[in-house]
Amino acid sequence: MEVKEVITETPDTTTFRLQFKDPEVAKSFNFKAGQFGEYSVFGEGECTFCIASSPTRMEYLECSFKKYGKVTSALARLNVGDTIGLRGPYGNYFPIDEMKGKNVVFIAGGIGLAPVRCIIDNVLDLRDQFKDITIIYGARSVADLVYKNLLKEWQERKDIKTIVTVDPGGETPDWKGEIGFVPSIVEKTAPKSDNSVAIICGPPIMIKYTFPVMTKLGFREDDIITTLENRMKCGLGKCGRCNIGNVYVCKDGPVFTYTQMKELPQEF
Amino acid sequence: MENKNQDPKIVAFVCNWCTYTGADLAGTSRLKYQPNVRMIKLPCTGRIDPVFIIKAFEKGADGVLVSGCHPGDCHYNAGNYHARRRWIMFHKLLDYLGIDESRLHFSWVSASEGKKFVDVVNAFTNKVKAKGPFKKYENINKEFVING
Amino acid sequence: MEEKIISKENLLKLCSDLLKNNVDIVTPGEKGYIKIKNESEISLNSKSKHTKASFKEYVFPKSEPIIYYKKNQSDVEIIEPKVEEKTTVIFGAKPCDVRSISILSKIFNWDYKDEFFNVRSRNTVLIGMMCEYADEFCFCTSVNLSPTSSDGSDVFLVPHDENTFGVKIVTEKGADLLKPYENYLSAGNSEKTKAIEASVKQPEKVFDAEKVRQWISGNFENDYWNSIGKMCLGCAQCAFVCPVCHCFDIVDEDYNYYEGRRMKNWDGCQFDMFTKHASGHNPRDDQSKRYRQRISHKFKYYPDKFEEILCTGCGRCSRGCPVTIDIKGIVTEINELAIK
Amino acid sequence: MDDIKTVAKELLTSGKVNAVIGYIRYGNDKRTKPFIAQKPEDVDKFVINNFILNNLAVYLTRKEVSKLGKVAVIAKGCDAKAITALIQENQIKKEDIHVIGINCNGVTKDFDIDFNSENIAGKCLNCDVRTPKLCDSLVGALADIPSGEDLKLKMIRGVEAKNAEERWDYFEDEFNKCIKCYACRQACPLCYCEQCIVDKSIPRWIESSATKRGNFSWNLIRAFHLAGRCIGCNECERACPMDIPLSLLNRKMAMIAKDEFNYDAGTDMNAPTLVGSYDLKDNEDFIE
Repeated sequence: MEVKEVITETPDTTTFRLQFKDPEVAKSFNFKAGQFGEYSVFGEGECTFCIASSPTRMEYLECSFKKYGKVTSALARLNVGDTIGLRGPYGNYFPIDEMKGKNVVFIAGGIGLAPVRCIIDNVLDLRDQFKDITIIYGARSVADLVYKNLLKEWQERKDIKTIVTVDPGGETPDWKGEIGFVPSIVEKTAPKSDNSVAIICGPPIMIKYTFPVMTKLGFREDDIITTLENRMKCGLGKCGRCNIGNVYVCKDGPVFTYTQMKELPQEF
Repeated sequence: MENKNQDPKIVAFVCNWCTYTGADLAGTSRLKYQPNVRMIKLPCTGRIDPVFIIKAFEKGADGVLVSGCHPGDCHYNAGNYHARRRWIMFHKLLDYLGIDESRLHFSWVSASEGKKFVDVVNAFTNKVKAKGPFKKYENINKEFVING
Repeated sequence: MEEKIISKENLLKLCSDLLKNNVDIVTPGEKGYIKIKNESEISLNSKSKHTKASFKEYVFPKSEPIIYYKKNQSDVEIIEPKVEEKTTVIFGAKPCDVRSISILSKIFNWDYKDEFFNVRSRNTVLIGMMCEYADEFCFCTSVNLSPTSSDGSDVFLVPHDENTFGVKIVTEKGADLLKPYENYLSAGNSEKTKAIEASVKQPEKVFDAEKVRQWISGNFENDYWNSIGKMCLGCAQCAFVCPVCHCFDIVDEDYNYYEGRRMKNWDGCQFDMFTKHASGHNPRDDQSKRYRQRISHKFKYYPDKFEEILCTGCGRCSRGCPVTIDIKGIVTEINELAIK
Repeated sequence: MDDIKTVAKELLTSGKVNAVIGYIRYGNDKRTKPFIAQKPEDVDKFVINNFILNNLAVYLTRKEVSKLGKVAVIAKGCDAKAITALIQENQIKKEDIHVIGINCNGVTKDFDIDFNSENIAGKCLNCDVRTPKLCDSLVGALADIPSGEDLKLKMIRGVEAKNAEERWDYFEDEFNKCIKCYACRQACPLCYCEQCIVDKSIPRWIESSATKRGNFSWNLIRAFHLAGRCIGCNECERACPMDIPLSLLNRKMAMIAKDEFNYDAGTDMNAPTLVGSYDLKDNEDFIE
């Protein structure tokens, strides 16, 4: 795949806009919101993250990543025109068909917006098939907010409710959004819980504290959906490292409901 | 990698304060030396980790030159003394494992010894040239190589 | 199942012919399974101790390239390696080892099919041999195998005496291998084979795998795991000598800036690095959690998913463990906890 | 001389230590395994015999054990050397541990074999620390030990006698057996790095593949990282499932340290380490 555009989201987060080099592959490639890919920089290795763009917009693929380890650092060094490898799509996806006709709440923290964004765009492209849409997004500081343009776009739309928050201490003098941790903002916002589905993604600690809030608000455990993350290598359910109990996150995940997660050994 | 006999690859790990400046002096004095050396500058010989040398051989170096300040001249007082002790152990280990000692050369070259740097490089290049390519290491490098 | 008899002399002739026909023969050697050059090296001893490592590496190599790449400017060319289709005969393997291939093929063939494994296992003919060795680490009977089980073998040998062997032809593949050499075989004596099989000492059955599975399900947070975690040193000796451990790592290696390969290497769940995320978060950050994963994977997760215990009871991991962590002992203790 | 059980029990009941690391019999009579006793009654299982092969010093730097607080550890002379080296390298503090030294009568090469002149471990043959140099209490009594031939030394001399090419071929073949299980590293009391050089991936200095190149580099660097530090307990070699003669490297490095610097690892806990110090008069014949 060829890197078509490099967007620097935050000092350490980058978004790539990618296009297939082979038009045949481009035609046959399709995926569903929530699936992930194995991106590779040849000579450095492979790295797993979700496809951040919506399957309804196939002219390009997008992925966002935070510079952390060997491969993400190598990715961050790439320029427009460079080639990367992509295997995928792997894993399961958000149950978008079952979500139709319901209220949808999206809750994301930090780089966790990337997988959620995929489904948000997907839902927004089919806006009339869903009821109320609420997006709650938080990051450590204003500088750490990703997809700033998109956030602005969402906030300007009248048919969705978008709340952006930063952790206390992360605000700038001219910050106009909310200040506070995601779980408490969720509680304050109190989105409607009947006939609703919530999609949550963010750092483990945020997910952990958001779950009780959601149950308190009256969400059914089956309707709380999150995407898990584990160290993965093969993406094919072979190499064994993403294994939690009976499931392979790369095959049976990454999308799990709260009910499913409670049944798993608490090892993630 | 072709024409190895004529063209050995040599990696030099040098200290910033003495040998590198010495090489600079050789340049400004318009002294010529053989162009096979790829120089890597480090703050001090004490920074030269043996893994650098292993990596150089892994990546196809036919010889490795390590050079820094004379004893007593270290910019950081004792870096080269520490390095010396490490090299004593390391070059004996390599010898024991069967890596030809003449492919690894240690020297002290000070900032004023531009001439000595030229001599060291030329002598070492000729020595490695005479030895030919480092076949043994190449063999283990090329296991599972493309096209067989 | 057809049964024949072969003399030792003819068996050696058979091996010699196979070698001449460019078939690789792998046999238990003194230290590990070895590829032999001469038929005299063949192992015909059913009383020998298990080799330190299993023959896993002949179907699932310790390191193998999965792709090669060549970069030029900004473009990348990918070359996929082909696994050589060459017949390999694993000769004289113990019943516990032989069984490993069918267990492994479950994981390598659910969902995505791993061609590297499949090509190799398709070209591997397994000649198993009855086992008359049992020490305190053997527990094949506890995982529903036995020293006389021909399950998994293509051809199974039962030594009648020093110079004659009963030959059970178990599968088509086994029959195809022996077909050209039919004149080496004579009519079988299944009575004698049965009698010999009945006389073999079986390791005692020490646990009930189903009970163990149930106990593990309900005891994820049991203090018992901690007691093992403290002793384990965290090497992967156990996983690497295991005939059925199959976890691997994928890393890129380069020859130079432009060329390189992507390697698939064995990996082990006892390493701290195995599950460590780039962010530093580690779901299994303690040795006891890692050991729990090992046991649970073998006796619960794998049976749940593939209906096959991920263990053949060969006892290699325990025999070789630097601190003698004995899987048989541990699972037996779990069994006792389960009964309580 | 006190009995191991009495000493260990006293330490635990008096609360001087929270745990005692020792050996218990396992399976047959010719096998033991390490065991951490946290209750006084656990101590009754402890044994001292010719099959206590493990070097228990390896546990002292482990996270799971250091959580327990102050521990006592049973140490043979060679194990006590490892403890000394760990103190020398500031990995543990002398006051945090209690060393129960044992008068050692030699151990076997491996489990499940008889203790006799053929099977005695090579390191025991010319042992000069049968009574540990570093210990807080001492148990057991010395007895005569069988003498045997130091086969490993003979092997080292054999390798030295070869020419460079033969040596390379020899080690290439030996290292090629390596499967990168890192049992050698994990069993080594002095391999305590939080992240081993082979696990470092940015950049990846030593390849993790078990290919000829990766294996050669790994075994080379492992030997070098233990140069002047290896105390010769030989646990790496015993742990190796592929029977790579690792002591050929480690012992050779110790011999070099002795020849060049007259340095013995693990003998003085207050001495500077070999590679952490230097001498103005170090040999530099090989440097031009």
